[in-house]
Amino acid sequence: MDEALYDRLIVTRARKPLHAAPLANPDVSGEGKNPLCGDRTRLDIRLDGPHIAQISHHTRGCAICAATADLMAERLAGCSIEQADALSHRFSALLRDGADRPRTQAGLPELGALQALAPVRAHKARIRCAELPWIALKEALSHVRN
Amino acid sequence: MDEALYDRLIVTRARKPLHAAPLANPDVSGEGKNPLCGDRTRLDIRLDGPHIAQISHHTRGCAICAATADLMAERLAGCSIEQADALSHRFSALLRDGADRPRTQAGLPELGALQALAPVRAHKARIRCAELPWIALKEALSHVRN
Amino acid sequence: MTAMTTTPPHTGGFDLAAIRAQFPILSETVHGRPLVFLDSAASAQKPEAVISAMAETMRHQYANIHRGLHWMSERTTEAYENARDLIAGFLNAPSRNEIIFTRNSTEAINLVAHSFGSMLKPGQAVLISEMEHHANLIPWQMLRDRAGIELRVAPITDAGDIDLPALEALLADGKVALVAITHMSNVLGTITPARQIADMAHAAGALVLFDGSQAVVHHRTDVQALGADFYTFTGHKLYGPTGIGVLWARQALLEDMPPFLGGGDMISTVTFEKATWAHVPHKFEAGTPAIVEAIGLGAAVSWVDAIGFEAIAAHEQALTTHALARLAEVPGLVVTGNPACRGGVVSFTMADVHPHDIATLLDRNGIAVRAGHHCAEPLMRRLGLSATARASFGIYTSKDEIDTLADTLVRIRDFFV
Amino acid sequence: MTAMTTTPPHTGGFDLAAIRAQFPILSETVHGRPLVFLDSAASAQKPEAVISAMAETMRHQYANIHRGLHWMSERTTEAYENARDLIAGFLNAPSRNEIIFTRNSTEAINLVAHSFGSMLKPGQAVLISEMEHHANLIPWQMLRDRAGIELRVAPITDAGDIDLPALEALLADGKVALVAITHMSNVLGTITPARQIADMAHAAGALVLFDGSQAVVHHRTDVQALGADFYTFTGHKLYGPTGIGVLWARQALLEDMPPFLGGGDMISTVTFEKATWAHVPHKFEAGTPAIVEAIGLGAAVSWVDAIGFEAIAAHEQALTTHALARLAEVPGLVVTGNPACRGGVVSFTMADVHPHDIATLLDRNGIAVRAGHHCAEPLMRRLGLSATARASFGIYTSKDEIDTLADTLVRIRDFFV
Ligand SMILES: Cc1ncc(COP(=O)(O)O)c(C=O)c1O
Ligand SMILES: Cc1ncc(COP(=O)(O)O)c(C=O)c1O
Repeated sequence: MDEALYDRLIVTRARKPLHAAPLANPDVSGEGKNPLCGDRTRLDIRLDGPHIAQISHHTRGCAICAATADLMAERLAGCSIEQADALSHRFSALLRDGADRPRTQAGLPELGALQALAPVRAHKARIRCAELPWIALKEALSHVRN
Repeated sequence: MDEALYDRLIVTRARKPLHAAPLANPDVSGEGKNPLCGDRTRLDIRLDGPHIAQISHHTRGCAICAATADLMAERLAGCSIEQADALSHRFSALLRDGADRPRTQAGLPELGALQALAPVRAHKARIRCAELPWIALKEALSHVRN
Repeated sequence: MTAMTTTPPHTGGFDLAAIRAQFPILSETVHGRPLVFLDSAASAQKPEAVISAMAETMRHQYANIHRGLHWMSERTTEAYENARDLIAGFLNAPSRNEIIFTRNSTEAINLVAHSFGSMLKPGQAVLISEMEHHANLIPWQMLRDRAGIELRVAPITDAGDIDLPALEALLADGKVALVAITHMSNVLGTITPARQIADMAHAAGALVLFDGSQAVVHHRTDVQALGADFYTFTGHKLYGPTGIGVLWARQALLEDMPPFLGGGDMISTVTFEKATWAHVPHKFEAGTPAIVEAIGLGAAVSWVDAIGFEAIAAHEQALTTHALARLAEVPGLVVTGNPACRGGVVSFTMADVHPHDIATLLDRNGIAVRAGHHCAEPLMRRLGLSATARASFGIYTSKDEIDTLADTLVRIRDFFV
Repeated sequence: MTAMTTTPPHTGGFDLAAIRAQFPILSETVHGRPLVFLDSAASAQKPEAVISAMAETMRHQYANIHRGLHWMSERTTEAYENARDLIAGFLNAPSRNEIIFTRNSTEAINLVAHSFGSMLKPGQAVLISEMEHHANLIPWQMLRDRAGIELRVAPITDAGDIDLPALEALLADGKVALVAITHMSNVLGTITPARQIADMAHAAGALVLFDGSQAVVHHRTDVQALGADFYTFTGHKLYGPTGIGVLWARQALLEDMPPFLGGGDMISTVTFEKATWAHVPHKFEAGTPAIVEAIGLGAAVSWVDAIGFEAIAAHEQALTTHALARLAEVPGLVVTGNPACRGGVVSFTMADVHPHDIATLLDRNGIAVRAGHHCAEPLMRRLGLSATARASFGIYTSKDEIDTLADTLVRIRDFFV
C-alpha cells in the first residue's frame, strides 16, 4: 500500500505491540483521549529515581496512535524525565515544524525508530493521533513533579 | 425628468392637492401607514346613503402616494360604495396584473386620471406607495358595513 | 477518470457522464489519482449551474435587498424571493411564506428550539431518537437545561430502524409536545417512516419536526404528504452553497412563534421601548440574509428538479445495492446496520483496521470517505463502536468508483493483516 | 462610464481606474445609463478577487471541513482556518481563537445578547445610543424582555455625535454591564470616539461592544487600540460575500460565555444526558459553517489590505468632502447631521421632494441610493424625520459619480418645484 505513510514498522507495532503488557503498581499514570474519534491511550510508568524504569501502554486507537505509543514506550525506557521531555519536544517538532529544521534539533536526543512517524506531518488531521501518547506522557510526568 | 413614471399630473397633485381641505364631521375615516418609510394617509368621508358624498385626505408621503390619494378622492366623490370597491380592484389590477388584461377589467368602472399611476407597475418597491390611500379607503369603508 | 465518463447511462434519461461533466471538481486528482469523492453526505460537490448562478449574480446583478428602491436592489430582491418560491415548490409547501432561510440545518433546528421551545413549560417533553445527529440533539439538551422540560430518546433496533412500538410508548402519557426525528440517518442510511411517526405524534397531541438534511438529497420531499409540522434541510448537501439552509414550518405555527434573532428587516415598527414584528417569513430573517447563497440554493433545486428524483433515486438505489454487494466481499468488513429502507450512505468497520487508517489509506488512493463518529456520538455508543468509516453516494457517483473503493479496501486489509 | 476609467488616480498609488476594472458590475447599465452605485453602505459590490476565490474553491478544492481525514477536506479546512487568521490580522486581534464566524453583524450581536446576555441579572443594564441600527437595538430589547434587565439609551447631539457627558452620566450608577454602540452610523456617517467610550465604560465597570458594520470598511480597525471587548462586522459591506460576518471578543470572555447554537463541531463529548463544549472559537460555530463565504471574506480582507487603508481613507475623505460641497449647492437640499468625524455616508432631504421620489428618480438615471429609515427608526424620530435619502461611497466611487448625483438632484428639484 502506502509505504510513505504506513511504514511496515508502524503496521506491525500497531497489530502486535511489544510494550502493552500490564504493569503492576505503576508509580505514575496518564491518559490521552481524542473525543473526535474515541481513541485513547493509557500509560503506566515505574520510576527509578529521576529515570523511567519501566513503561507500558494500553491503546485503543488507530495504527498511527498505537504504533506511536509502542515506539514511544520503547524509546523512553531508561530515559531521564528531562530526556523524555526533550524527546517529546523533538517529536512534536518532527510533526509540526518539519524534521530537518536544525534549530529545533540542536542538542536534543535522537528519536530513533519514532522517525517512522515523520510522514504523518503531511496529514494534518492525523497529527493528533500521533500526539495522543505524548499527551498521556505529559499527564503522567506532571504527577512526578507534584 | 422622467415622464414615464412621474407624469406632470402626479407631480402637480402631490405638490398642490385639490382634495386635502379638512372635512368637518366625517361619517367614516380610515388610515394607511407604511412603517418602512413612515408615509401615512388619512381619509375622511361624508356619506349620502350608500354614496360617497364628500371625501378628503391628509397625506404625508411621497409624490406617488400623495397624488394617488388626491386623484382617488376626486374619482370617488359621488360613487357608490360598490363602485368604490370596484375601482379599488381595478386600480390594484392596474398595478399588479398589468393594465390591459381584459379579464380584470370587464364591467369595472373607468379609472380616469388614476391611469397616470400605471407606470408604477414597473417599480415593485413603489407599488405600496400607490396602494396606501386604498388601504385607508378599505378601513374607512369597513366602518360603513359594521 | 476517463473510464468513468464513458460509462453508459444507468437509467432512461439519466446520463451520468453528462452529469459528471457539470462538476468541475470531479476532474481533479488527489495524490496523483483521480478523485473518487464518496463523502457527499458530509457535503456535496457543486454543479457549474450553482457556481455560476452565484458568480454571475455578484458580477452583474447585486445589491442589498428588500429596502432598496433602485433597480439593482429590486432585481436582487426578486431573485432572492424567487429562490423562496423554488424551495416552496421543492418541498411542496402550501405557502412560500413558510420558507425561512437559515445558515444550515443546525441553525434551523436551533431556531425551533429557541422560538417554539420558548413556549414549552416544565412537564412537557421533546422526543428524539437514538440515531440523531448532534444538530438534532444538542439544541434540545440546551432547551431542556434552559426551560426545565424533559428530553426523551426513542431507541433503535439492532438493524438500525426506529423502534416504533417503543416510540409509541414514549408518547403515551401525552406529555410530548414535539417529536424531532431525522428523516434519514447520516450514519446508518436509514430512511425513517416519517408519515407513520407523524401520525403517531399527532395522535398523541405532539407536533413533529423532521431533520431532512440527508433525506431531501435522495428522494422527492412533500412536507404535506409527510404530515410534517417542521422540516429542515441544509443547502450544501443538496449540491447547493454553504451558508444557507431552510426551515419549513406550517404558517400558523410560525405566526404563533416569537422571533429568534432581532435586527433589521424582521420588524414592522420600532421605538426604544418596543418593536412589533414583520409578517412571516421576514419575522425570522433578521439582518442581511445570505442573498447570493439563497440564489445559489434556488439554482441547486432547479438543477436537481430538472434531473428529476425518479432518475436520481433509481441511480442511487442501484449504487447502494451494488456497494452493499461489493463491500460484502471484502474480508473482515462489517456494514453498520441493516435498515428496512436505506439511502445512499453505507458505514462500515474492518476487523483489523481502524476507521481512521482506512480513511487515510483510501485518501492516499484518491478516495474520499469520512471516518469518525459522524457527529452522532450517542449512536456510536449504542452501536458499541467508537468510529466507523462511511462511504456516501450522490447524483454523480459511478459504479466504477464503488468498485475502486471495494478493490482498494481489499488491498488495505491485505496490507494490515 | 468610459469617462470614469480615464480619471487619474486620486492619491499616490491609488489607481481608481484599475480598482473599478476589478468590479465587473460597474460596467452594467441601468435604465440605459451607466450604473452609478452609491449604495455601498447597504452592501458593497464584490471585486473579481472575491468572486473567483469562491467559485474556484467550489470548482477545484471543496469538501466539508474539520471532521475529514481526506485531502479535499484537509485543504478546505486549511483555507477556512486561514481566513480566520487573515481576519485576526485585519482586526489586530491578539488571538485567532477570538474570531467567530457568524452570518452577519446582526447574528454576531444576537450571539452576544443571548450568550453573554444570559449571564446578566435584573438590576443590570445595557446601554446603547440613539443612533443605533436596529441590529444593535432589537437584540437588547429582546434580552431586556427575556432577562428583566434595563435598556438605557445615550442621547446624541443635534450635530449627530454621541453626547459623551450624557453617556457618562448614564454610566454613573455602576449598573451598566455592557455599552453597545456603533463605531460608525449608517445614517449620519458619524464615526464615534470608540476609545473614549471604551475608557468611560471600563471606568464604570462596564464592557464595551462596538458595531463595526460600517466602520471597518473605511479605516483600519485595531480592536486592541480601541479598547474593545466585543467587535462585530459583516462581510458583504466589506467587499466580501453575503452570509458571513464576524464576532471578535476577548478570549477570556468567550471562554466564560455559554454556547449560543448547539450542534455538530461545537462539542467535545456528547451523551444523551450531557454535552461538553469544544474550545473557542469552535464552541460558537455550530454545524457546517459558511465555508466558501469565509474563504471569500478572507479574499476580501486580503484585497482591501493590499490597497491599504491609508489610500482608501484618503480617497474616501476626498470624496466625502467633495460630496458635501456639491450637495450644498443643490437648492433645498439639507444634509442630515454634521458630525465631528464622518465616514463616506451622507444622508439628506430635499424640501419639496420626498426621499422615495428622489431615490426612484435617481434610479431612472442609473444612480443607486437608499431612501427610508435605514433600519434606524428611533434615530429618524429623534431627527424629526420619517425618511432620508442616503448616498454612500466605497473604494470604487469616483468624483464624477458624485457630480452626476449632484447634477441629477438639481434636475429632480427643478422638475418638482
Ligand atoms: C451600523 C450597522 N449595524 C448593523 C448592520 C447590520 O448588518 P447585517 O444586516 O449585515 O447584519 C448594518 C447594516 O445593515 C449597519 O449599517
Ligand atoms: C442528519 C443530519 N442532520 C443535521 C446535519 C447538520 O447539517 P449542517 O451542518 O449543514 O447544519 C447533518 C450534516 O452534517 C446531518 O447529516
